[in-house]
Amino acid sequence: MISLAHFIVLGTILFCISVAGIFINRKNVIVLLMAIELMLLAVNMNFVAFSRYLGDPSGQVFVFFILTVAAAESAIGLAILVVLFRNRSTINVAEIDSMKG
Amino acid sequence: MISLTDILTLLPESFLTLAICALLLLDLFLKPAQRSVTHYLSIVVLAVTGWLVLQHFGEPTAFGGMFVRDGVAVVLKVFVLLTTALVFVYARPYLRDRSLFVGEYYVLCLFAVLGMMLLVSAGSLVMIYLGLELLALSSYALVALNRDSPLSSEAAMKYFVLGALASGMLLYGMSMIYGAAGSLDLNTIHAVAAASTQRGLLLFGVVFVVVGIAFKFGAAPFHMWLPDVYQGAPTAVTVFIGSAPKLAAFGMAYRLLEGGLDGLGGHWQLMLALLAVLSLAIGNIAAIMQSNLKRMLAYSTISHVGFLFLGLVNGQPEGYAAAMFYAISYALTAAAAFGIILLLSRAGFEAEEIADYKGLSQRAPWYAFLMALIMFSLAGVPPLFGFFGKLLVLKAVAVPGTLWLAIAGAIFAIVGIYYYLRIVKVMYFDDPDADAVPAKPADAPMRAVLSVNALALLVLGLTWGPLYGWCAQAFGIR
Amino acid sequence: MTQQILFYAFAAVLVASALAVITVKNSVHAALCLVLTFFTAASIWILAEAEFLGLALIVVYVGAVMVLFLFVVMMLDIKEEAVREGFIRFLPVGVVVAVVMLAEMLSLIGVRALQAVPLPENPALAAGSNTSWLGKALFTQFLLPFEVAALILTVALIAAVALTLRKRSGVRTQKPGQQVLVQRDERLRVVKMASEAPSTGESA
Amino acid sequence: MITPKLILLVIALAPLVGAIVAGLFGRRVGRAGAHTVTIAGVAVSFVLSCYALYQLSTGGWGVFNENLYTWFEVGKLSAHVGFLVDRLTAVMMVVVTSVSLLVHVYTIGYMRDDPGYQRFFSYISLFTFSMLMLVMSNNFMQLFFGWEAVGLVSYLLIGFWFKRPSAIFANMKAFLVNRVGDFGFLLGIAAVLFCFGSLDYATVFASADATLTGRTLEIIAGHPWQAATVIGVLLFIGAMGKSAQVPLHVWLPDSMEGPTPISALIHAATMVTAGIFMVARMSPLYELSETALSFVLIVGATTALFTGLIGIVQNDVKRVVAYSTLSQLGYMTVALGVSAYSAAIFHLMTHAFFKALLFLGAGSVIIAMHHEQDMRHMGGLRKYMPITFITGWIGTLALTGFPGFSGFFSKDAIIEAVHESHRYGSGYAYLCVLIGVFVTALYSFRLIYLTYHGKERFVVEHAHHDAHGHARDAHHDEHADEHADDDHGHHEPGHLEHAPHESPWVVTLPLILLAIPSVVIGWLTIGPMLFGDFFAGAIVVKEGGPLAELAHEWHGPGAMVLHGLLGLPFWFAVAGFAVATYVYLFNQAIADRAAKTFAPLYRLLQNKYGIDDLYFAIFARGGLKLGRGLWRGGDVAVIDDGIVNGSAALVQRIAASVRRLQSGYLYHYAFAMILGLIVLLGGLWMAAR
Amino acid sequence: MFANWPLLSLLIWLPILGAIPVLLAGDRRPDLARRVALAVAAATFLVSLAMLSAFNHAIADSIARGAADLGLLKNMQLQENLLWIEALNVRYHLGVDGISVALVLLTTFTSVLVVILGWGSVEKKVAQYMAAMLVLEGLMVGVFCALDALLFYVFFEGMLIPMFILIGVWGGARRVYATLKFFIYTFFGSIFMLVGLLYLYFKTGTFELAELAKVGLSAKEQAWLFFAFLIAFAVKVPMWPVHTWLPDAHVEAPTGGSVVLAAIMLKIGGYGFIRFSLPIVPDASLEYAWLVIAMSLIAVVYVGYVALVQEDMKKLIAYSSIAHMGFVTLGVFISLALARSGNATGAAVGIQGAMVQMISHGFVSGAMFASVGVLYDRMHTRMIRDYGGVVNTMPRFAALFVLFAMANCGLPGTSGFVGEFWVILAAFQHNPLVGALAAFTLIIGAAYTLWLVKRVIFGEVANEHVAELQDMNGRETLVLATLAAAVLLLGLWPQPLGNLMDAPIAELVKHIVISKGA
Repeated sequence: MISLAHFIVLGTILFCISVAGIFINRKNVIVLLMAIELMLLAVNMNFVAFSRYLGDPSGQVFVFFILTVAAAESAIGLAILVVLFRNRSTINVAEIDSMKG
Repeated sequence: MISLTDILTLLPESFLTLAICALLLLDLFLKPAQRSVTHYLSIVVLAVTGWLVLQHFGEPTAFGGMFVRDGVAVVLKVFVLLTTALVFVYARPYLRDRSLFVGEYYVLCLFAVLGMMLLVSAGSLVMIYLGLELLALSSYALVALNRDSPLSSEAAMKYFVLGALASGMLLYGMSMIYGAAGSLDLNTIHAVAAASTQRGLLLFGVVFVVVGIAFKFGAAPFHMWLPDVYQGAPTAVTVFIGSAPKLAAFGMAYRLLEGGLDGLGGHWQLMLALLAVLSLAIGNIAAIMQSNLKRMLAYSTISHVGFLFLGLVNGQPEGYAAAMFYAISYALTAAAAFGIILLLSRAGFEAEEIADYKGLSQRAPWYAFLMALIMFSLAGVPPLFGFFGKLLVLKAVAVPGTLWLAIAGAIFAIVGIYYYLRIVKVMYFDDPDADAVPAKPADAPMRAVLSVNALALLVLGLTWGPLYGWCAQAFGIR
Repeated sequence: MTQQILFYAFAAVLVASALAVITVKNSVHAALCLVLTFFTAASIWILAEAEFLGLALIVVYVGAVMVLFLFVVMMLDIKEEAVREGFIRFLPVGVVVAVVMLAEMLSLIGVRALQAVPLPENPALAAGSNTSWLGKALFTQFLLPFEVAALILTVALIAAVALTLRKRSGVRTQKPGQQVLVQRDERLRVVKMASEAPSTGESA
Repeated sequence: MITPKLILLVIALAPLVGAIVAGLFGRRVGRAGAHTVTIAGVAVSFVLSCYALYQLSTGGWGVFNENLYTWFEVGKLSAHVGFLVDRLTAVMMVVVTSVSLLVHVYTIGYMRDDPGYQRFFSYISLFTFSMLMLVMSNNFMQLFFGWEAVGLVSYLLIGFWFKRPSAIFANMKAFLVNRVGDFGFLLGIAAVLFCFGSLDYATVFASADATLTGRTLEIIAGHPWQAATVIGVLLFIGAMGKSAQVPLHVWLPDSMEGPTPISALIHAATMVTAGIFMVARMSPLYELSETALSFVLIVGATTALFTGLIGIVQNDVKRVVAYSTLSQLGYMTVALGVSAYSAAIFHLMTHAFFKALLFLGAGSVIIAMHHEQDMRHMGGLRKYMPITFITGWIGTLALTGFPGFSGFFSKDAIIEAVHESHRYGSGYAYLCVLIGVFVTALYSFRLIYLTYHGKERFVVEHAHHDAHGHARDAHHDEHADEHADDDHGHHEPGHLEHAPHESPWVVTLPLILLAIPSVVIGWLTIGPMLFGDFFAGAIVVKEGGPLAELAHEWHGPGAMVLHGLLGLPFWFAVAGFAVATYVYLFNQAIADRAAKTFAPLYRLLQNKYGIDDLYFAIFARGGLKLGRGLWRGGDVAVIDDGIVNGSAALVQRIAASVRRLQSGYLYHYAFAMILGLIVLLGGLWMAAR
Repeated sequence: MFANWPLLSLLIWLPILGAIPVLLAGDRRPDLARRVALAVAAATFLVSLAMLSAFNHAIADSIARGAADLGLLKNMQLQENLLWIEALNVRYHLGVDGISVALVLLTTFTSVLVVILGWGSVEKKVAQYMAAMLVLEGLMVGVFCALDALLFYVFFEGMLIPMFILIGVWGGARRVYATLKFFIYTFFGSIFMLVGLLYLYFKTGTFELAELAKVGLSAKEQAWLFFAFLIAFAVKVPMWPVHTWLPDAHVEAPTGGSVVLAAIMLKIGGYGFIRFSLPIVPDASLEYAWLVIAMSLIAVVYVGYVALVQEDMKKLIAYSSIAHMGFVTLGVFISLALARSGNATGAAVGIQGAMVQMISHGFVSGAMFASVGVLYDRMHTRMIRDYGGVVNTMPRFAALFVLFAMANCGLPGTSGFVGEFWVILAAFQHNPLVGALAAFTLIIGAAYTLWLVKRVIFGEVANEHVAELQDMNGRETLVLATLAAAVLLLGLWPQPLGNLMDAPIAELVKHIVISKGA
């Protein structure tokens, strides 16, 4: 049988992979955004599992909203990225440090 | 099921939504020269919304508990709207000078306001998330609004990535809480949290929720976005994201921590205490070294968040009331502070370096005086408004058990006073540079409103009783 | 049993592709790996009888969002060598952080306790299907969030347009409307010029 | 209604009125106005003082003890301003006002052309007032009040010629050294208050026996000291300052920087005797402590001898007199130390007259010598200024105790009293006072010879001025004043612009008037004052004391004179006289040879035993060094640079490093967030376990 | 006739609101601004005189509304008791007893003189200067009248703002360092007091001083509170070792600022000890009295030596201020010890001495700083070595300066003597050694003061600048002569002042005898 734990552990692993991704990617913003997508996937995994476990639809509804918002977020994020690229001709995070201290 | 009362209860938000859509459409047909119509209409919209908020139509809750309209929500909304109106007044000359005077600014701000209103009224995790995202997405866009500025887009990118990361963490926490409580409804969660003996999952979720809250506030170590965003964003946007969202963040924290997770007070209070001390330390210490005023104010924000957290740490109605009072006082003061920067800036001159303020008292004595009031208020010197915020939060922790927090707050207040005084020093004690940009004749409404705003810091300092009474009442104290 | 095998298979692919997302050098490859991740995740959800979300994930994410990602990646044309610098250096840190976090999280969640609980009967069956089960909730209990989600999409729309749509002032393009409206007087201007008078010293 | 109170008030206030008028309205009333009003004030005081003394002596009045107004009152404790006037006080009042009056008159001549004329009169009248307040006080607070007030005026007067560096150094020194004494004095008063709970003489004296007997104070834990001793010694430290007893004597010679009239009035006749008066006044307390009295005795004896010795090697005419004053004050103190309080007062009185006479005479000489004070440039003045010369001799005879002169009676009484005493230290004291007699005679006659006799050791350069040209000279004298000490005047030392001549009558009249009591006062008053019960009630002596024993052998002044001719002191004086006469009148080379032979001793005396230098090194330079050390080391280095600015710098340094954390790199920001999350999770994990 | 007027509010708000017309007069019309300021200050002084007259005849609590049992503060008169912040039960509660009256009078009196002094010495931004002075005056009066701890704190801290500006704008070369140091030092001190007060609020639910004095506190609580108060007031006094802001602030402040700082502001520290430390935490105060006494003695001796070597006149006087204020703290804490050992009279003597010392120091140090200001206005230097022989060219000034110097070294007949005398007497009763160390001021105080006088006033004319000095003008003479009169009057007849303060001090002594351990 697949237990709740399977999903939760899977979600946790995904979460940690995404964190590690944020960590080791020091250049490319897009990969950072992808890592965040992974994190959201982990969250969604949890919600689906709990929803299923609890027999309550609201968890899955939440996932629905998360997907919606994530799409909107991506749109804005990528728009920002485009603007940034236009201004700086790079999206290399290591080169974007004009504000610090 | 939806009923008319649900709609009535949401009347302010509904009105605001419709008004935004109307403005969005109207703006399309306006020539750039007629943009003031959008400006004034936006302010009218805010005013009407505010009026509607105060009317208390409908029921305390709507949509099956999704939406809560209690005293806290009303107070926060009123001040969100008020602050935003101030922001609009302050921002106009700045926007006009920089060809940023576009309808999108108003629409996005108003969407953010809507998000804040929903956030502070949220009765469910879903609503918190959506309100937060409405606010956040609008803010990201606003920061990047000046498309030709490398700094703006850099700030927006940082804000966005970190914001997304933070909401990912928040969501993760929410999923855990959902799993433990079996519901997204905050009341249910409250009941479960209070009763449950198996708190493992809940506690686990709390950590992530606290992180989410801390990010929204900009509490250390989740504060890193804040200085860059404050500095990089156009000042007209900084004034917005630097003021009203703190109220919303308080609302969010209150809903989540008090409304949902009260039963776990002991745990999140300790976390907030740590974050508070860290924020106080980092905010105050890092601010000392800044030469950019906006950045300095950003660090000062971090330290103020530390103070605000002291109120939350208390975990009692008095503490929440103090924190809310603090948030209100901070929002008003920050709006005025950035307002001064806006007032003095002009096309090609941002007035955001501290050195730009040299000898301001000789060039523009009245503005210098107002700025001095603001700085003393931020520093927490009586009888200015800011002091009483500090007083109340310190009072909240000056009880056995958390006395160390009060002492820590006191110590960092001393460290902090230095950089506020530095502004006063620069304005009053230094002589202006020979090539200092003279203060321009500001537009009259802005000057008037800014004067009222800054003087209010003094007046409210002497008569803060009713305001605090209102806050206290919202939390059911007497 | 089949379910379990399938779950493990999908999970393995999921984790592997997720790892690939964060480790491959090429952004396009990363995006494609992400697509794979989403696919397997959708499969796992369907395995958990959350069919609607599984499909939505593929349709919304893979169909829209990931395409957007790919589009941007290609548009910005990022040089991959530069982007991967320092990867090895930070890998150990990343691994340590991830492992520490994983350990903390797993021990805090109390996996053991949860392992004992098998998933119950699918409640959606009572409502007919997962979709209608969700649909009912969405349009009754979650109507307000649903509306707010709509607003969020609006904001995203406005924001994306506001940020990326630009009328370039320096670019010369044809404006047919204005061309049509042109008047005779505007086409030709008669300029009267005074004759050169070298004697006037001022012009020199 | 003329009551004693009114009379006493007038006595005290008349000089004050004069002082205020001359001081504040000096320019308006003019020179004549200033001296008229002050002299009138002091004269009134003098006359009324005599009246008061008469009334008290004849029993017309009882002892007057009344408060005038409440100065301050706290709880049970109150401090008043009030008068206690008995015979002791009255004698002092007469002495003070009489000398003061004469000095006032003398000043008209001495300060004739000084620009600070009115100021000077104001000061000396103010001094008279202060001194009267001191002696008339009926409580310790007011005593201290007057004590300090006379110190202030002394300060102002020593520094009267404020342009002279030496003068303004001397006045500061005087004030500070006096302050050291006052330090003890104030503590003494505090101790009195502590023990008695009151500051009023009457209360304190009435219960002195009952309160102090057996009472101890533990100033240092574990060392109980007799309360009476503590009080006595502390109060006497005040007297040591004011009456210039060793080791607090160093200020008095320097105080000669002041104009001569005040040297006579303040630094010889009255103020310096305040300490003597005070101890006599406190006799009920002192009688309770043998230890304190022994202390007094030894200090007095030391002063009497060793300061006198210094007088021998001085060349400045005023300084010789000043050292003689020190020595005589030592005699008075010795008298106090052997419980012969009335002898001390008696000597105080006689000394006031003859010492004032000597000082004023010296002043007269100085005027004549155009403010030349060095005796080595004098000589043979007797033919130029006969009155000064004669009165000078009278004063000297009185000082050296020539039988019949006033000084004889008082000094002899003291020496006898010491002889009779069995107190610890009296043997040493007897030795000191005896040798002191010799020393006194030696320097006194040395002064007389060097000044008035022998060859003229000055040169008159421009003798074209007529005899009445003094006014113009005095005009020049102003300059001379400024440089008198460093010999950089507009003329060489010993070079005079015109011949010396006798001083005007306002100068000589006081000399004459002072010469009279210098001769006769002893004869007239020794009986009642020393051996009668004149001071009964005012001075308390336990079980008789040495004077009581002397009284048995006393058969009137005449007998005493005859007896004196056979006494040891007389022969000591004669020896001194003989040596002085031989050396300074006939064979001055011996003096120089002696100085060479006993060079170390001579230098020791010249250096005043090195005490001044020692003090300067320890207290002045050492104090400055200490202050600088505390300032630079403590305030600046440790507190300011270390703690205050140091913590500011520390914050700055932390700020700089915190700033570096904000690197601007997105991944660092994300890293911080994740780290925060991990820490919070870790904390929870720790808590959960 | 004034007893029913809200005199205290008037005293506080008249100068503060009076600053507005002064500001409106503007810096371009300095004379108008000066005149308006003088009028306001004079009016305030008149009101304070009215207060004095009303004080003697007033029926206590005549306009107090809802005044409860004031306990320790039952001598308070002319009370005004309004609710300020209802939710927190913070009250706008004013009232004066003899101690306050004396200090309020000192404040209003000094303020008039300071305004007059500002006539000549301030040239730039006159209106702002005068306005700052008036605001400062109002706030200082407020401190002395507040019976609610929070109200007290608001005034206490609010004062920093005008003073900060005064030193920073009109100060000398290192004004920025000095004023920042001043502000941060003082803020540092007071913020801990705030925490203490909030803790007390937690215990009692009120900020009423009278209530705080009644509440029982455990030894540990008292100790914490004691140190919170100590640090606040010690900085203000200032006591060694937290005194180093004062010399800098004084040196850099304009003359008027120095005068106010020395004459009034420092008193707030002493006042605080009497109003807060002693009544609220008597046991801890007693327990740690040795510490305060030691710090006071160090102030007297150590700081005395430091004063001796100063080369800057203002710095010297500033250090002497520290030494003199040492007597205030000494007197207060000695009294506590004496009171507990049953010596009520001694205790009263000590506190009276401390109070008189405060008032006297107000006159004397104010006068000293004003005198230095007179010189500074002419020579634009404060260095002692730049002077010498001033008496030759400024005899009137010199006379007054010597008088103030004498008062500074505690000569009987001047006000400087009275307080020191009582405190030394009390100290001796506590411990003769303490008395001896305190009495050391007789020597060291005289040393630094007279050495200053010697180097500045006496001697030959030191240089051509001194030779060109003009004696004081009428305005300066008026100010200094008034101060001189005050110094002498207080020295010769301090009893009226004593009468004024007798009752509250007796009450205080009665109160602190009772241990309040809970």
